[in-house]
Amino acid sequence: MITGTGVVKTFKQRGKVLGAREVRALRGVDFAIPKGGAASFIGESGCGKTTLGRIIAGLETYDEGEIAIDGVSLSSLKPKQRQPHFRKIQLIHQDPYSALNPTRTIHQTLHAPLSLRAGQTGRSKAWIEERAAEVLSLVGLDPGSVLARYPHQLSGGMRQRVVIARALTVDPEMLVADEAVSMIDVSLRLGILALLKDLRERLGVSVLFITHDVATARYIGGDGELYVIYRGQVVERGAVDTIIADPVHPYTQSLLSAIPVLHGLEQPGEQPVTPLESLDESQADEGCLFARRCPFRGERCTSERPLLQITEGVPQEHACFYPERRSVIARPMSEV
Amino acid sequence: MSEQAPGVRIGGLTVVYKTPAGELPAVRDISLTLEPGSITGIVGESGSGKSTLALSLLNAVQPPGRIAAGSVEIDGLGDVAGLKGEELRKARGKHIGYVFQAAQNSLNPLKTVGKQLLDLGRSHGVEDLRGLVREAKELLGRMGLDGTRVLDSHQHELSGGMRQRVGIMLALVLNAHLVVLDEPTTALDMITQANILKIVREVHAERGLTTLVITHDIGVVAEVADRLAVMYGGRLVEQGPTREVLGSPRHPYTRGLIRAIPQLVGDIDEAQALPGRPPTLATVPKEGCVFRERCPLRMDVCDDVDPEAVSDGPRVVACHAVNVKEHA
Amino acid sequence: ACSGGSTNKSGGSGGGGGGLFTTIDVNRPGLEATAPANPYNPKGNSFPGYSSMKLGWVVNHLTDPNKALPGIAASWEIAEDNSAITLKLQPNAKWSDGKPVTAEDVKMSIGIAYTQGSTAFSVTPGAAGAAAEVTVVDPQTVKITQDMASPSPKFARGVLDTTVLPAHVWSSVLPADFWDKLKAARGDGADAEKAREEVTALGEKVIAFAPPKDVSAGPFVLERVNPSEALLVKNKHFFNAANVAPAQVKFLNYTGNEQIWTYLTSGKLDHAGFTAAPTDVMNRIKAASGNEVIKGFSPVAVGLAFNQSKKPYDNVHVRRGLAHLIDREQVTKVASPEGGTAAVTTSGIHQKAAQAWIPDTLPKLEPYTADVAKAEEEFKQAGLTKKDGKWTLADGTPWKVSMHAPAGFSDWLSAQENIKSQLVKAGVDAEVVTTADYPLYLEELAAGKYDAGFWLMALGPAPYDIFQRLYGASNGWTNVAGKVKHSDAGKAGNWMGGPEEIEVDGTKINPGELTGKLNSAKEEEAKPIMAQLAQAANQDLPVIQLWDYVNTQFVNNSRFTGYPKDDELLRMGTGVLPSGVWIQQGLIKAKQ
Amino acid sequence: MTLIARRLAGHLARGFVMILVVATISFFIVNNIPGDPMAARYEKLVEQGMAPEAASQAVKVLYGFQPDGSLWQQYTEFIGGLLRFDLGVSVSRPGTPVLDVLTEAAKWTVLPVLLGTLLSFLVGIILGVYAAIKRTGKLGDALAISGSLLHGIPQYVLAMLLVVIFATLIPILPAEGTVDILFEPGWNAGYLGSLAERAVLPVVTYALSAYGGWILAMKSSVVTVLGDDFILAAELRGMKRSIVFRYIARNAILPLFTMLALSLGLLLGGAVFIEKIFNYPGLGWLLIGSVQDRDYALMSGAFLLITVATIIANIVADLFYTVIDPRVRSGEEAR
Amino acid sequence: MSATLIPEAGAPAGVTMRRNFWRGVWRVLLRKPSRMAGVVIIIGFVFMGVFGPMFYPDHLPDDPNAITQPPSWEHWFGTDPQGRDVLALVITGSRYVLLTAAVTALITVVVGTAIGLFSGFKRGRWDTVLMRLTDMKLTIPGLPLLLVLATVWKFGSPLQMGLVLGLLGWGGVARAVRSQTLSLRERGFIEAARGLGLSTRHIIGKELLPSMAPYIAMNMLIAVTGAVYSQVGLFFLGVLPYESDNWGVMLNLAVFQAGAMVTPNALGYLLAPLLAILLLTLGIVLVVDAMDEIFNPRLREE
Ligand SMILES: Nc1ncnc2c1ncn2[C@@H]1O[C@H](COP(=O)(O)OP(=O)(O)OP(=O)(O)O)[C@@H](O)[C@H]1O
Ligand SMILES: Nc1ncnc2c1ncn2[C@@H]1O[C@H](COP(=O)(O)OP(=O)(O)OP(=O)(O)O)[C@@H](O)[C@H]1O
Ligand SMILES: [Mg+2]
Ligand SMILES: [Mg+2]
Ligand code: NI
Repeated sequence: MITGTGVVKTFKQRGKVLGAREVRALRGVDFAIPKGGAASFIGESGCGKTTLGRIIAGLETYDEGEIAIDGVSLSSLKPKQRQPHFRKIQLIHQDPYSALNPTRTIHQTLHAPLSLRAGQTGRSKAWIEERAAEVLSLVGLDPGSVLARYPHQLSGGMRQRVVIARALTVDPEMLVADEAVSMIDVSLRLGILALLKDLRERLGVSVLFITHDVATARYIGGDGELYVIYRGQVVERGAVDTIIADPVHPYTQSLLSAIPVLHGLEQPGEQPVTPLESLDESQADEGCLFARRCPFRGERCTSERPLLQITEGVPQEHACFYPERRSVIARPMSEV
Repeated sequence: MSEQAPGVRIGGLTVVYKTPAGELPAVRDISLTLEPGSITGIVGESGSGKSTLALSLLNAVQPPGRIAAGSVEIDGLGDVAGLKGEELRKARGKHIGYVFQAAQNSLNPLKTVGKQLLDLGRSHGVEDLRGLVREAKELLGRMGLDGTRVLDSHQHELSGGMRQRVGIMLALVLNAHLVVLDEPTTALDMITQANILKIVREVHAERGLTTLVITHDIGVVAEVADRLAVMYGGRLVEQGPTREVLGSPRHPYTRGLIRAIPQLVGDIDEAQALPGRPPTLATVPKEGCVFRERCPLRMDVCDDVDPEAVSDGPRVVACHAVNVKEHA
Repeated sequence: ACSGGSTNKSGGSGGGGGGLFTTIDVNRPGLEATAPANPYNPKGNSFPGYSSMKLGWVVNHLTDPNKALPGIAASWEIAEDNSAITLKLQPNAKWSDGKPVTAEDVKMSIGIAYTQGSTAFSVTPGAAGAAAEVTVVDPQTVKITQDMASPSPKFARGVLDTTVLPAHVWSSVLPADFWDKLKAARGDGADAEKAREEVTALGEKVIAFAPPKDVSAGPFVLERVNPSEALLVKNKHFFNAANVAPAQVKFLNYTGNEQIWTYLTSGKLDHAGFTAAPTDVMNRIKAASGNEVIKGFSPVAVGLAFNQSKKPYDNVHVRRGLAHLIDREQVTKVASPEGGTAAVTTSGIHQKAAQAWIPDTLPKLEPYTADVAKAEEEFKQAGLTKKDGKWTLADGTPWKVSMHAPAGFSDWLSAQENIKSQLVKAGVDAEVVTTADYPLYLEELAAGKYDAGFWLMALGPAPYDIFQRLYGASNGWTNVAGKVKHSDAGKAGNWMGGPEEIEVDGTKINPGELTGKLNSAKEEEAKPIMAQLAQAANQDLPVIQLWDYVNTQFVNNSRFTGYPKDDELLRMGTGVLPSGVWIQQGLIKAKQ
Repeated sequence: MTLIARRLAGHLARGFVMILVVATISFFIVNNIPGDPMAARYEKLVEQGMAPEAASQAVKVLYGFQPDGSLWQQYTEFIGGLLRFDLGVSVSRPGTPVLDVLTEAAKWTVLPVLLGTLLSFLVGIILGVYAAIKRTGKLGDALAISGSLLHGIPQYVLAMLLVVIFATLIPILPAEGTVDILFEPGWNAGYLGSLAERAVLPVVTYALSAYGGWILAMKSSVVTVLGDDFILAAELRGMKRSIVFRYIARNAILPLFTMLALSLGLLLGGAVFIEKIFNYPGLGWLLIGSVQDRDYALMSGAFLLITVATIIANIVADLFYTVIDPRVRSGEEAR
Repeated sequence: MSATLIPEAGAPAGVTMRRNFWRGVWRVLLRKPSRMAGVVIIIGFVFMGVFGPMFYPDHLPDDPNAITQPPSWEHWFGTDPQGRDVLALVITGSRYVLLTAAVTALITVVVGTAIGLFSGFKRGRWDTVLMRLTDMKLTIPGLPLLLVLATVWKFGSPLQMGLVLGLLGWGGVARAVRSQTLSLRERGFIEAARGLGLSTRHIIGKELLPSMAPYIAMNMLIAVTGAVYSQVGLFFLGVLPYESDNWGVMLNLAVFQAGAMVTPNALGYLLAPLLAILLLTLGIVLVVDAMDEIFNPRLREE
């Protein structure tokens, strides 16, 4: 179980001479991912998804808030002490091309973390070899043909599998998949998604899925929660299908409206929402962060910041003063 | 010349790249017709030869590649594959607009958009440069941008979506009526993508263009295209009206591809991965059907006979299994 | 490498013989465009013999230190006992701005010489051969008397070797009360000390003084300088202007001998002073059209000096053994075939001077011919042993002769390399160690860091100058106010560390004291002392004299002729450019 | 513009600190130098025939005003002088301020260095473009390898080879200084001709030794730019060849300008060899001379000047870049 | 502890890998004849430095009757002013030069890589401080500094000389390695290694360094030329005392003692060391050309 409360992250970009610019990547995010469960983060580019994923994987520090892994609060620990906890959480990188060291064979790549573990647990060297073959088989690769190869000799999909296998060497409790399929060929994507789903089911690994493609989120974490993030804030949170079917936050609705419609197979949603402007991070921070782009903004929106809340009649949490269901997604022709 | 949308007829086009293993075809024997005024979408996975095909439309395949056979007939221009030198240069930009795969980087970082626009005008002997600027501003305004500001900006001062729109503007400003968009929305986020696609559709209609959109995202094609062509391993495996192809895909690859896409609604378990993996230039089978390794309908004949593209009304499919079934 | 010759036109066709005379200032490598036309400035653009004049031009006679050619002084009389010299100035001498050269100019120049500490005009108390009084007898006559408390036979030389400067340009440099101060400085006590300091402090001012433009009493006057060349033009007011052949003189810059070689091989230089050159280069120089090599006397010799505080060089037999091992002919041939003649023996005196000073003693000296057998004999006597064909120290430890030389002294380096190889062949291990540059070399040599190193000796025509390099400060004896003191090895600059007394012909002599005596002895007194010292040097061998320099100079006869062949005309005193003197004497003629 | 001012301020501050550090280093090095210039001078005078006492007196006069006082005192004086642009008085050239000596020498360094660099830059970039275009061919290969070789060869090797060829074997070019003194300085043909004639070899050496570097740099820069999408985009928009070429050239040269400024600084350091070999009385020549003369003041002055020149070159390079590249220009401003 | 486990378990794989590596190197070299030439030249020089002096007596034979001779059959490059064979001098002198160069290259690369890695890996304050230092080092012109240094420091032995040159030369490598480190840091595989809890030693030693090997190797070779360049230059200028024969000493003596600029007889004496430097530079240039391909498995196997 991994929980976070009020996680804040601000990047300070140092100007060469004068003036630092602050990027408020996360503005107090709460999340909770149960053991073996799933959660998906969606949002526009630059809204802080990757940052949150990296914080959860322990690759980035956070400025405020609390993250607890299996009940152990990490904020009070020293960086060195946090490390073993964070090892339970492994990040699957978006880009399988840079996630593997081009100068090392797959064997070498898997060997390093395994021998570390063998050292800690007093296992034998044979175990290392065995385990390397095992994790490769787990991700659907043939150890015999893959082990001796260099990354450049593998296809993108195979590499992503190797990356996942490498993450499995340390028996993680959670995988953070940051757009893990966006750079993989369309025909292979589903394979990786299925693999993650499979691992979740078989090994009980929870999966945090970061994407801007809602449909994939549905595929892998359909039974989990969906977090819609906008400019570092969670604006809507709830069961995946609920949000897809009945989004209440105009931002979520904009996102869903933007999904291309398979004309001919699908019927466009009746009330598509188009934001008024495009994203501008330097916009004022006052009031609702989405206010300026929101076609439905009310008076309160420009002066007050709505917080994640539950309101009557809405099953999911949302951060909008005027929540309203709109039918935005396309439906298959057959259903209509 | 052509104030009307031109038609394009690609016939038997083969494009090869020189590699250490010899010259290998990235596009093989492709015939495709772009009807005047239509939007045609080409989908295919990475390395299937989409960009190569698109570049052939301008006879701009980069070395070590070359057009090895076939013709690209464009109304009002003739066979582009035979054009050379100045003639070819003048055709580019003026008759055929090209929007880049990575439009993000298709602008000279050292010059303002305006200056590049003027360069473009001068290159094509436009006398009324003011008029050109006016036209550009209008186009940009049409796409929801502040023309004056954009023309005064450098590439790095524009966001990805804005650059893409500038790219479209530059492709259209000389009044080209054939526009090729190579992956116009890759690397853009959802909302921007929707926006750009809308613009493409609208501008197409307003200006009366013939448009070719290339993408690996079936959703994009479905959103904009009238006709859809599916490429695999340098071959066109299926083409036809978008709705029909998506509604009842015939080629096993098209079918697999559509099935591999997770849906927003309905049973998620319906989605199914395609086995195997797409070929690269070196692994594309030299003869026989390019898809056979991953094909659920594989037959013996697939191993050594290239399936012919067989038309059936508006639809064309190149598959032994499908054709056999239908003609038998 | 030939632009000079082709661009002579500007001066070539002028009247009065005319022509451009090209030369170098061997005394000062590195022309300095920013330096003033001041003869006392070490980089000053003042060329003695050309643009600056001395009272007389002292020459290197074999035995007579006071021999000189007339300069600003047309003639002089030296008192029998050397107590005074009376100078008669050139009646027609004029500065280049037309003003006459007077006795006042001379007096002021002497004042300036005091601030610089010249030989005759020194404020150091008790300095030998210092002047006592300067009297202007009439506008053309000046009389200078010597302080007879510590007389020197070289007094007149010191006086004559004084640069004359124009008082109307330089007067501001000396304060009005200068002569009073000088008087005070020559006394004793604290006041004198202070006065001396003030006079010395004036020296700084003198050196830094920059006349707005060159005012010369010589045959030429400076026109302009750039970092590579200096141009002098004829001084119309020069007293012998009618006989001065060249209309212009060009000085070329150089920083190393190799540049002079280049100039010489292209036949560009009408005259160049002594420049060491390897045989090949010398041959090429000789081959250039019009070039001629003229040779004359130079009193200097070079030797390999030992630090006798270091083993085994404390043993005279080792030194003698080495002397027998080194074939001086071969060394000279490799290192300085034209610029030197192998020393006939080790006497501390140049072989030519030795003929004049000690003709009877010379044949009696041990010649130290190259003779391996003798050398081994000596080594054995010193207790050295030969093992596996290698000589080792008495205690069996290996012995390596380590010779030092400053980098850039190419003839010395060559010589040491050759010596090394000779020694190695004879079973004495040897090495050559170079020191980055001359200042460092001297410092380390004086600090006693080296076992052996090259050392110049027999400097100058005066007997004292000849021997003080062997039995002077470097070997422990300091001559302060005529009193000779000896300090122990390793102290007060005594790096040679030789014995204080040496037995010669059965009598013990103190070579340092004898050398000190030479400073005031007359010629006849000096001769027996020199014989003793030569014998001492010959048997005790503080240095192995290697070769005696030959004053080799280069002239070119294609543009000018009349170069002297006379020994004495070739080498002048301190920092003089002899060709300038030849020109002002009217010896040089433009070629017809 | 404020950006440039701000950058300049930062650079100047840093440059100032650096100059202080370098000055301090050189002060302490120089103060530890062994070797006594007095002894050498004395020896020289004696050798010329001056009586030993007189020689020692004369030397005392010459070096009488050597700096004394505690090390700290000397140091503060030195730094203080530095702030007033006073580098002290040359030891081997008494009475001449170091600054005067340096300015005289600097002009003989700066001119050939500038000329040589510009020459090599021009030739180098042109050939570099060529090498980039023909990079797959034999000729491109040859150009690249010859470029690396020339880039790798020490300057003095080139200089000596040139001297051997053009001054010794076929003596057509002089290697002896700046200008023939016979010509009246000024704008007359003779003077300028002589100036040019004698500058040929140093300039050519600077040019040759640098040009390999430019070929390589330009080649890789052009190759990078050629791979950039906007070049293909421009072609596909039907831009004229000349315009496309301008796009390539401008973008490729841009990073080279920085290197150009930097290399000027570097070349000043390398001037030592060339000036020594061609007897060209510039800064490097002066530096060697001062080392051999043990002229403390001059040595630290020359060293400082060379360093300062390098620092200035760095600053200029950066500012230049700021001005010329819109990305840098506004990249920071915008934030 | 992981390191101790690796050898045995990984041994078979390691051995074959290494064999593959060398086979790949061979292939890369064969690709262009110029590279083979470069390798041959470098091997030749190494051989010359290591074994060359053994073929000659401690003191080379001289001949006072044949000093400064032009090239002949007997003496390919003529003789020096002591009548010694110039070729023999070049060969015996190579040891000093090459040893210095090797030491310099080693120090340059070790110090530069260490500082660059540390700086790029730690980032933050350390990075700032180290990079300021590096900038400063890079700005101070090296040769003039060496000249000034030469007055206080006698570079007695090749080792000392190499030490000084190395300590003066690491700036460029440090900067290059740092920027490489920074860019590699951003690459997924380093991050993944950190996430897996692998030791910093492993990350630096096994992940970062091999990726930078071509840079480092290239810098090493370039440092070799740089070192040869500086030391020979310093000796040539004559600001260093020379206690051993060295190409720079030869150049110095050729010009300032034998008058090689004046008399063609001494040209051999001048040209021989010049040619040696030229050849060495050429060899290195030719080999550097192959570096990228050698260390990049993709280019290597192609
Ligand atoms: N290291 C960093 N330094 C400064 N700013 C950063 C850094 N990393 C991220 N940011 C900023 O933080 C914000 C959130 O970035 P993040 O990468 O988390 O977004 P994202 O939602 O993952 O976007 P995308 O969909 O493009 O991957 C962005 O504005 C980004 O510019
Ligand atoms: N310059 C080239 N040299 C060799 N092969 C090339 C070259 N350019 C492209 N190819 C090969 O040609 C094939 C088709 O490439 P192309 O760029 O047309 O594919 P694409 O469908 O546009 O792929 P993507 O979706 O990645 O853009 C690929 O296998 C590619 O490897
Ligand atoms: Mg992201
Ligand atoms: Mg493409
Ligand atoms: Ni360089």
